[in-house]
Amino acid sequence: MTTTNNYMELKVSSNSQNESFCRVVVAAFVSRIDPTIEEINDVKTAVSEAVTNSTIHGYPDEIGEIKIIAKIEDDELFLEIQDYGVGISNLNKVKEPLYTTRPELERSGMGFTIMENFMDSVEITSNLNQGTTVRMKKKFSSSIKE
Amino acid sequence: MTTTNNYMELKVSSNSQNESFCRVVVAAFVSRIDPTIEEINDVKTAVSEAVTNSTIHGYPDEIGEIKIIAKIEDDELFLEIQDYGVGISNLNKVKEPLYTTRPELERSGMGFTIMENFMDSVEITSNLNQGTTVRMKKKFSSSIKE
Amino acid sequence: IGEIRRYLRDNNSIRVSRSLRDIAYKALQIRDELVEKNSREPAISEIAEKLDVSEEQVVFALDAIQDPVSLFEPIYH
Ligand SMILES: Nc1ncnc2c1ncn2[C@@H]1O[C@H](COP(=O)(O)OP(=O)(O)O)[C@@H](O)[C@H]1O
Ligand SMILES: Nc1ncnc2c1ncn2[C@@H]1O[C@H](COP(=O)(O)OP(=O)(O)O)[C@@H](O)[C@H]1O
Ligand SMILES: [Mg+2]
Ligand SMILES: [Mg+2]
Repeated sequence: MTTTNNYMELKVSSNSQNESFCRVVVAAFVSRIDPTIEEINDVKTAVSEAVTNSTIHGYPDEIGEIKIIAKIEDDELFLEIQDYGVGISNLNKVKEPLYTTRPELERSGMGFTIMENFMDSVEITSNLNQGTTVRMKKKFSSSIKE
Repeated sequence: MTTTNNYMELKVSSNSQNESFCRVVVAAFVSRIDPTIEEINDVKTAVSEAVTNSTIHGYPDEIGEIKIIAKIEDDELFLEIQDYGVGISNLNKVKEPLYTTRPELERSGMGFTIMENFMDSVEITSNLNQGTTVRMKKKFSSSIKE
Repeated sequence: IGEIRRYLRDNNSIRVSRSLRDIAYKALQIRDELVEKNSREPAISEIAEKLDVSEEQVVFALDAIQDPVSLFEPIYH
């Protein structure tokens, strides 16, 4: 636990019902800096994409745990979405638009492209059979209300 | 992590801004069993009381960590709100209406009474200087829809 | 995506706090209508369906306009 007051950590299971839950939890957390609708929709979209990835790619055959950490420092949001699933073997390819390993699920291969568009930065770390962590940052136009 | 899909765990710091955040998170979680607004408000009130207690009584002089676990089994909600603060010395008294150790903060002493009224059961365990855990249950009438 | 974002930006520079209040007031209005129609409290899903947002979103919005604690503890904040 960091010393900042603007910190939260959430653990949920990787079922699809928890995608919309995670999205709202992060939105509720971010609402303390009263962002614009556009800003909050950007964040919600990025969370959805990352949590969906953990759910369907990270845990293709089982239900596993997903951890979300969110932190606000001044007007910047730090987001970390982590799973303990299968991991990514070809890390250098996954950010390419249209790249997907699950075309049969009608995945668009646009998840990371969307995250990169809606957030200021997206960093992926992954280890085979240990899991994947996506770290994202976004600066908000708004300042923390006093 | 339990095997049930309907499980969540949240950690936040004990600042007053996080009280309303915890309330929304639990309410959003509970929304999957499709409660009425009234049922949601009962749960929110109970969460607020417990989290407020951890914030002002559990950590009177510092910011500490508060952990919330929520689980849904069939139509029953299990809630656990835990802090690692000062603990309660006179556990047999705290549920008495109007009992408060902080009258100077204009506390009403009605927190546990409210929790007991709005939830089906409230259990407190506490150890001095180790912290306090409040466990609550509530059955939902939901499934009112045909 | 750039185009989508530009489109969104034109419409979405309002603060979330305001839009949440709008959703919440609509939700309460729908609830009243449903109570009248069915003579019982509606479930969150019935309200969410009419508003075309998720159940969680309805709950989040409603929280923005009410503070249950303040009913009992008007002093502490
Ligand atoms: N959490 C994850 N665990 C394992 N593999 C992942 C994870 N997230 C992404 N991937 C891999 O990266 C690819 C690209 O992801 P993305 O851009 O979201 O496209 P899509 O999800 O549509 O396939 C996925 O097809 C998958 O192979
Ligand atoms: N998490 C906690 N840690 C330490 N003491 C607590 C905690 N929760 C409750 N208490 C004790 O129980 C008393 C009664 O709590 P409550 O019924 O909520 O009334 P109030 O908060 O208005 O004092 C408090 O005054 C405090 O002494
Ligand atoms: Mg994807
Ligand atoms: Mg109290």
